[in-house]
This record gives sequence, structure tokens and C-alpha cells, in this order.
Amino acid sequence: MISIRNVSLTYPNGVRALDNVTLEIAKGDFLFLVGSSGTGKSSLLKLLYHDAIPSHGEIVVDGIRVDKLRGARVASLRRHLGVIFQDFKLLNDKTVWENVAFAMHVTGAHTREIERQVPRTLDLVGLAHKSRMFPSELSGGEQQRTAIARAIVNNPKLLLCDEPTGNLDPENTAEIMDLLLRINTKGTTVVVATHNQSVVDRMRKRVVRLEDGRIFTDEERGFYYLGLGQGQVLSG
Amino acid sequence: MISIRNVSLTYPNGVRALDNVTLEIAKGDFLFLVGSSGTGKSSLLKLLYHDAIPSHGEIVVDGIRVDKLRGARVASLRRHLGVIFQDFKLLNDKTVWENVAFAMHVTGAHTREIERQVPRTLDLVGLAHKSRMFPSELSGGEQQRTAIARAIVNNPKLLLCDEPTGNLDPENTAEIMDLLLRINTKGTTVVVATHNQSVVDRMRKRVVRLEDGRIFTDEERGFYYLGLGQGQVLSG
Amino acid sequence: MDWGKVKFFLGEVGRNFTRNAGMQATAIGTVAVTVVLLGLFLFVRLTLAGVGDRLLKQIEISVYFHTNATPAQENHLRDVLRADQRVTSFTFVPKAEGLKQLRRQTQGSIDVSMLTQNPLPDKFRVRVGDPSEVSAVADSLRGEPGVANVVYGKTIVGRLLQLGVVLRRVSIALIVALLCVAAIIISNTIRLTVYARRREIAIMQLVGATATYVRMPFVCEGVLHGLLGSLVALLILGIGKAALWSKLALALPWLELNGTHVALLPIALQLLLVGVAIGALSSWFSIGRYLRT
Amino acid sequence: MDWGKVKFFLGEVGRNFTRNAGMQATAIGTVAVTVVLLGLFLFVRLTLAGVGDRLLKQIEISVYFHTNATPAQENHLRDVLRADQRVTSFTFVPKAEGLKQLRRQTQGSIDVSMLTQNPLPDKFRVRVGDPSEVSAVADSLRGEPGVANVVYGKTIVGRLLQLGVVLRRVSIALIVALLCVAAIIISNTIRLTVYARRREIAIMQLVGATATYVRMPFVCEGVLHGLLGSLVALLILGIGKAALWSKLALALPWLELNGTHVALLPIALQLLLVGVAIGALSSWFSIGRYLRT
Ligand SMILES: Nc1ncnc2c1ncn2[C@@H]1O[C@H](COP(=O)(O)OP(=O)(O)OP(=O)(O)O)[C@@H](O)[C@H]1O
Ligand SMILES: Nc1ncnc2c1ncn2[C@@H]1O[C@H](COP(=O)(O)OP(=O)(O)OP(=O)(O)O)[C@@H](O)[C@H]1O
Ligand SMILES: [Mg+2]
Ligand SMILES: [Mg+2]
Repeated sequence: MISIRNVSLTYPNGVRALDNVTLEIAKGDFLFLVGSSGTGKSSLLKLLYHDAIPSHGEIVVDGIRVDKLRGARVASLRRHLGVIFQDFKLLNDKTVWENVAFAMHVTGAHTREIERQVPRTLDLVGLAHKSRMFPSELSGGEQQRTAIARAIVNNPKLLLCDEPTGNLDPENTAEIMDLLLRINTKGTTVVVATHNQSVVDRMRKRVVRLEDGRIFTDEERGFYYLGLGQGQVLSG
Repeated sequence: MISIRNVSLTYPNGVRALDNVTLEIAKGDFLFLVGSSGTGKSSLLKLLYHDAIPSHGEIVVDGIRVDKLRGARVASLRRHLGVIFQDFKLLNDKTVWENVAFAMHVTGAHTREIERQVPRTLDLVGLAHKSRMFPSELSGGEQQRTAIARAIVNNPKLLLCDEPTGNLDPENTAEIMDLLLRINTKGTTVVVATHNQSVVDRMRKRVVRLEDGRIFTDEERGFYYLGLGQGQVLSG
Repeated sequence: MDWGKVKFFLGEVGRNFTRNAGMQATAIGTVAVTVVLLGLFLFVRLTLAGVGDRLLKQIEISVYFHTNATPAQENHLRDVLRADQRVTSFTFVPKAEGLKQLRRQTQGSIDVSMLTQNPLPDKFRVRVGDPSEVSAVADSLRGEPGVANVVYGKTIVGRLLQLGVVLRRVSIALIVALLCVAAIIISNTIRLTVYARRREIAIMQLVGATATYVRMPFVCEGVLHGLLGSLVALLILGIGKAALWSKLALALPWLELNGTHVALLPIALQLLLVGVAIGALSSWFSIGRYLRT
Repeated sequence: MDWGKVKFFLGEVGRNFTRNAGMQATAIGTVAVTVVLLGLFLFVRLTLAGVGDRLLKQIEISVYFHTNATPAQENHLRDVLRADQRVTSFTFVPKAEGLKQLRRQTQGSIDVSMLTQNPLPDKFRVRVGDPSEVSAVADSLRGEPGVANVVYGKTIVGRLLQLGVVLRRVSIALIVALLCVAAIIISNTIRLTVYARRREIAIMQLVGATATYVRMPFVCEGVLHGLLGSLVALLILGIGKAALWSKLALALPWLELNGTHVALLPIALQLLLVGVAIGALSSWFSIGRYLRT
């Protein structure tokens, strides 16, 4: 599904966010991306939806050379994947309903389809009662769930989640992770960048740890910290 | 330090965010505010810095009837407390340094003072090397730490933290919590709204749980879940 | 075409409009005053041209006969004048009438009692339809039999014609300049409304909207700005004319302003067109800056 | 005053400017073209007033004597004219000279050879400094001994004076209107630049900045918009005048445009003042909307 080969990314201000990263993600995989703050997780995801273009190396998503895309092709790529942005990126002058529906509209979905799918998805993330609110009228966690709903509403083949539960309480977090797991079992490839140790430790999925823009560890059925199980913590 | 008496808050759109909340917080306290998403934690904090005005009840902070303040008095109140906003609220056209310095400038601090204090604070949150970057050039966690630096740079008597570690890895989280603890031991009252169970469980401080806009539990030396210790989790 | 999509699209435009009402009103206000300026100028220009035309049409050619010209020669000239397409009217002024007129003109300062004989000849007064042909008509009459002299306000006609030419050129230049000014002002305004929403534009693209998809509502909004702004402008101009025109006509009766017909409908249509075109084009281009392709 | 704070404040203004350069340029451009319009209008108005004045100053009063007036009476009138402050110049036209002029005016159509005697009287031609006093001067001369008739272009003078009055009123109304238009356009533009930064304004207040503190950099920015925009406008006007004025003067020589002195410095200063004032005021008020007190 995803093939990242020898990719480096240097931002215009000179910061080297990724340094010769090579990573293969199979179709239907569920992968956690962990690593300390500022280590390049979001940057790696940005490469996959063409929000950043690698300085070196190549990126293939679902058979498409993403780093070579231009114009309408970029839009087409983005319509085929779902992204939960770390900072949500909700449209402030649209309601929750409209924000989610917008992602369907751009795919050219029919109105009937939209009117069936949007409420179902909002229900999944527990926001049905907030569908007429604007983002500024939502709590942090509710905004985050709106962003999640928007990402999954199109049943994308690839779902990129950047810190999807940073503003959610443990119950909501568990529900959302269950939801992602269900989506994954239906065949969607899911990549989750997260800092939430207990989430990673409980799920026992593939864990890739980045440090300083490089891949540090890559474990099947891993933990947040290499070899440490749920509930255990490093040092004190 | 803080006295919230019979406070209710109904937003213009009719949502009742807080329902007859009464809470006393002593000078020098360290208090965790927990509760599920959309339960009123941020709203409670907003009341304390006059970003929301209660529909009923009264709020006293450091002897001042906050809910009655107007105009320049509001600004003066805000200068005397530090707030870490859930959505950071960084000024996009200012660098990290300028964002932090701005909070000092508004207090009328002298340039020399600013030039001493800002780098020290940025160092504390591990952002000294990013001081010339703009928020858009930062990772999520770096933005959050900028927000933290801005909140603590004035050595406020009251520090309100709304999900201060939602975008931070466990190490950074631990460091920031240590920092908040140190600030607390120097006499600052600290209120932290958070979803991070392990942080709450490790610190053993006062824990107030909100549910549906009401105070559900209020424990000295509590855990995230009533009576459950660190590392234990509710159900599965 | 899916009717649901059209509805969605229109809804999109409508929502943008109502949810940023303050900003939209600001933009419309700017378009309105700009178009008012443009309209005012067009109107003044047409009015001045009308007045100038009428002044020029009042210019007369005096055709003087020799004192010994025969009635046959005079009748011949009458036929010539009647046959000339360029001549709109003419009158015969016999010498007696001419003397009366001269006396009236000089207001009694000439001692006419001292004249033993009328020294004036018979003459024709001739009016020409197209002022620029006055001199040609005068020249053609000069050769007719019995005609001693052909006189008209040569300097005045020349100057007025010259002024007309220069004014026409200047006003075309001014119209172009004003159009540019209007385009700059309106497009700057629309650019700022787009700038204020650059974040939303970026998000829409990140969610998979194509450039065209993002652009269309903005362009429609620009069209609406232009349309509503121009309509407001037309309203203002209409009210202004109703309130001030009659006063002006009364203050300067000899300009015969009420007789100067200025076709308002074409002006209105032009203004609408200009407003809409500038609105659409400037949205189209301003949003281009914020679209990453 | 802490020098560091001043530096910070100026830095703040400077940063706003450079970091939103596109937006600032847009605002300045709008101010510039608006001020150009204003300046153009002021300039045209002053030029027209100058030309009108000169035309009026060329108006002459003809004072005709009785044919039997004595040289003493004529000399007396000469003294009267010399003593009159309102009279700027006068010439004596003896009857022989008058006849020559009449003959020239009628271009030979009057058969002067038939005159046994010169029927014209002596006359004075008188010019008056202030056109509105022409009629008073004429009236006062009418009573002098030996004077038969006093004639001047009564209708013309009346119409020109009337036109002057109306034009003055209309142009004052237009200036007020144009100022309003400029104020609306500029303040709308500045309002949009403030609107685009409403989020930053809210944040500044949340961090503890007072309304005044938030406002000051915006007001300074507004002043800068006004100042730079007006300067650009003056530059455009200056270049425009240099390029076109001489052409216009050449195309309409009889208007003697080069002789019409229009003081440019006061116009420039007025425009600068207007630009800066509108910029400052509109920033002040637009930001008020986004300041929660
Ligand atoms: N747009 C940008 N321009 C310049 N530098 C950037 C930009 N975005 C990120 N960076 C830098 O690149 C590095 C990696 O950032 P990235 O956002 O990928 O980190 P991250 O792993 O997502 O961190 P976090 O967990 O805090 O979100 C950081 O040092 C950051 O400062
Ligand atoms: N500005 C607002 N206008 C209207 N309703 C609001 C506004 N802000 C919050 N709400 C609503 O008030 C309730 C409480 O919101 P609040 O932000 O206090 O929750 P929270 O406890 O901070 O949640 P989270 O953990 O998700 O941040 C929610 O139902 C939310 O939708
Ligand atoms: Mg990140
Ligand atoms: Mg919250």
C-alpha cells in the first residue's frame, strides 16, 4: 500500500525533518508511529498526502508516485484517503455536519448518499447531537471527533491519523481506537501517529519509532517502548 | 485563591456547559480537573479568565469578583494569571520568541527583563533551538510547549492548564509535569484539565471530576478514576 | 447535472454570504461607491456632451447679399438652402429688419437718425445640423450669385469643436483610468476577503477539493459582490438624480438641462456589467494566489 | 518613557507590515488610487475655477458718449475711471477707430462708403477686476455727464457668474461626496485587513493586552497605509501632470492653461492629511468591532 524509499525532507527554513527513511506498509496493515515531540511523525504523514514533498527519495501510495503528483491529481489522491490532522483543520464557518459532508461533496457523492452517511458517521464518533454546531462551539474533544468523522466518512482505503486521541478521555479514546480497528479489519490500511502509551500497548500492533527523523525501531505486535508491556513505565 | 459558588454557564446556543458548580481552591493548591469530553472542563477554566461569563453564581479569584469585571480590569486579571489554552492560541505572525515575549510586554515588563526571562523559559520547555520559528513551522508538541512557555513566563500566581500535554510524548509530558510541580511548590496555584490518566495517577494530587457540567467527585490525593491507582485500568 | 449538487453549490455560496455578513457588506459597500463614482462620471460626461451639442447647434451662419442683389438671386439661394441636407433651418432677414436688429444690438448707441439710407444688405440666417459641417456649408454658400459675404462665429465654432474633441479624448482616457481605479479598488477588496479566508481555502484543498471546486463559490461570490454593489450604486444614483437634477436645472435654466436627454438604461447596464465582470475576474485571480496546485 | 518599549512598539508595527506584505500592499494600493481620484478632482476644480476667472476678467464694459459730448466730459470720465478701485484698465476709442472696428467685425458686409458721416460716438472700454462688480461699475458710469449708454455682455456675465456659483456649490458637494467615498473605500479596506486578523486580536486580548495596547499598532498601521498610499498617489498625480498637462495646454491654447496657476503644494498637503486621517480613524473604529471589552 505504502512504500517510502530513502526519503529525506528538509523544510524551507532548513530544518531536516526526515532523514533517509525507508518504510513499507502492506495493504490492510495497522501501524503506530511513535517518537518524541518534533521527531518527524507528522512530516512523514504529510508526505503521504502531498502536503510536503520529499527533498530526496520516492513515495508510492497505492501504486501512485505521490511525490510526483501535480494539480488535480493531488486532489484526487486526497479524496481517496482519510486524514485526521493533528490540529483538526476544521472549516470554521461550517457546522459539524457540513464539515463532514464537505469531504463527501468533493468526491462527487450524491446528496442521498451524503444524507445517509454523514449522520451514521457522526453517530459513530458520538457527535450526533452536535451536528448543527460550529467548531467554535465545540469542546476540544468534540472538535477532534469531528475531524475523525470527516476522515472516515468516505471509507478511505488508507487512513492517516495524527494524534487522533490527544484531546479525548480514556473512554472516548478506547471507542475511537475500537472504531479504527473495525475500519482496519474491513480492509483499510491505518497509520496512527500517537503519544498515547496505553493505546499502543493495549493494541499490540506494528509500532514504528522515529527518532530525530530516522526510523529507530520497527516492531510487529510492539509496545510503545521497545519490549515493555502495558502498564509498565520507563524509569519514573 | 479561587472560589466558585453555584455557578451555571449556558452558552448563547443554549448548551448548558456547567450546572450549579461550587468549588474552592486554596492558594498553592495543585488540582486536576478530569472528566469525559465535552463535560465542561474548558468552560470552567474559561470562567476564571473571563472568557465566559456565568449565567448564575459568582466567581472570586484572588479576592476579585471575576464575573463582574469589565474592560481594562479584565486585561489586568489575565496578566496576573497564566493560561495554557487547549488549542494553544499562538499568534501566527510572531515567532516562538515573540509569542512568549508578547505576554511579558503586555505586563509592561522592561526589555532587559524580557531578554533574560524569555530564553530561560524557552529552555525550560526545551524549545531554545526553535525560538526564531513561526508556529506554522513547529510540530504539534512544539506548539504546545510554546503555549506552555507563554503561560509561565510571567511567574503567574495562578496557572490554568487546559490539556497541556495532549500533544506531548511521555518524556516531555513528565518533564512538563515536573515543571508545573516546581512552579507549584514556589507558591503558584495550578489547575490542570487533562485526560492523561497516568499523569494524574502518578502525581497523587487533588482530583476533581466533572460529569455533564456538575462536580461528580472531589478527592484529595486522588486518581484519575475514583480509587484506582496508577497502571490499573477500568474494564478493558 | 445532479440537482442536489446545484443546490449544495448555491447553498455554499449563500452560507458564505450570510456567515460572513459583515465582510460581505463591506465588500458590497466598496463596490457600490466605486460604481457610483463611475456612474456619476458617465452621466456628467453624457450631459456635458449633450449641452455642448445643443450649444453648437445654435450657431448661425449669416449670408449677406450685395446691396444690389436681385430678388431672383435671393430666391435661388433659398432653393439652394432648401436642397442642402446639412441645413436644418434658415430665415430671410430683409435689410430693414437687419437695421432694427443692429439698433437693438448696439442698444441705441449708434445714432441711426443720421443715416440717410439703410447701409445694410439683405441676409439669410442659416442653421446647420452637424456643427463640424458649419464651415463647409459656409464655404459652399460663398460662391452663390449675389452673395457678398458669409459670416459665422468662426473662432467660437472652432474652439467649441476643438474643446469637444479634446474633451472626448480626455473623457475616454478618464473612463479608462476610472475603470482601472474601479478594478483596482474592487479587486483589492475582494482579494482581502479571500485573504481573510486563506486558511479555509488551504483546508478545503487538503480535504481533496480541486482548485476549480474551491474557486467556484468564490467567483460566484465575486459576481454577487459586483451585482449587489452595482445595484446599490444604481439606487444611489437614481435617488441622487431625482433629488438634485431638478434643482440644478432650475439653477442654470439657460443650460436647458431638462432638454438634454441622457439615456440612463445603457449607463445602468454598463455599470452592472462592469461591476459583475470586475467582481468575477478579481475573485478568480485573487483566489489563484492561495490555491496550491 | 522606556526606549525599549518604543522600539518594541515600532518593531511591532514593522513586523505587521513586512509579515503581511501582500495584504499591506493591497491596502496601500487602494488608498493610493482613491487619493488619486480625490487629487484629480481637486486639481480639475481649481483649474476650471482659474480658467473661469480669467474668462470673466476679459469681460469689457463699453461706455458710449453722446455724439455731442465735450472733451471735458470725456476727460472727466477718464478721471472717474482712474479713481475707481474696481476698474483695472480702460481705453479710449475715438469714433473713427470705432467705425474701423465695426467694419472689421461685420467683415465688410456693411456698405460703409454710403455713410456720409460717422454715425458712431466716442467710447471707453473698461475692464473690471472682480466680475461680480461689473454690473455695479456699469451702473455707476451710467450717470456720468456726457455718457449716452453703458453696455456690457449682461447675459454672458450673468450666466458665467451664475455658473460659477453653481459650480462652486456643486463642487463643494462633490468634494464632500468624494471624501465620503474615499473614507468608505479606505475604511472598508482597512476593516478587511483588521478582519483578516481578528483571531490574532482575540488572542492578544486573552493574553492580557488591553484594548488600547492591541489598538495602537493597528492605528499606526492605518496611518502608514494612509501616508504611503497618499505618497504613491501624489507620485502618480505628479507623473500624470508632467506627462499630460503640456499636451492639454497645447491642444486647447485659447484656454491658456499654462497661465492658470494652481497651487500644488496645498493640494498635496490636503491629500496627505486626508489619507492619514482616514487611515487612522478607520483603523481605530474597525478594530473596535473585534475588541471585546
Ligand atoms: N512547516 C514546517 N516548516 C519548517 N519546519 C517544520 C515544519 N513542520 C515541522 N517542522 C519541523 O520539523 C520537525 C518535525 O516536525 P513534525 O511535525 O513532523 O514532528 P512530530 O513528530 O509530528 O512532532 P509532534 O509529536 O510534536 O507533533 C520539527 O523539528 C519541526 O519543528
Ligand atoms: N463557545 C461555545 N459555544 C457553545 N457551546 C460550547 C462552547 N464551548 C463549548 N461548548 C459546549 O459546552 C460543553 C462543554 O464544553 P467544554 O469545552 O467545557 O468541554 P471540555 O470538558 O473541555 O471537553 P474536552 O475534554 O473535549 O475539551 C460542550 O458540550 C460543548 O459543546
Ligand atoms: Mg505532529
Ligand atoms: Mg476542553
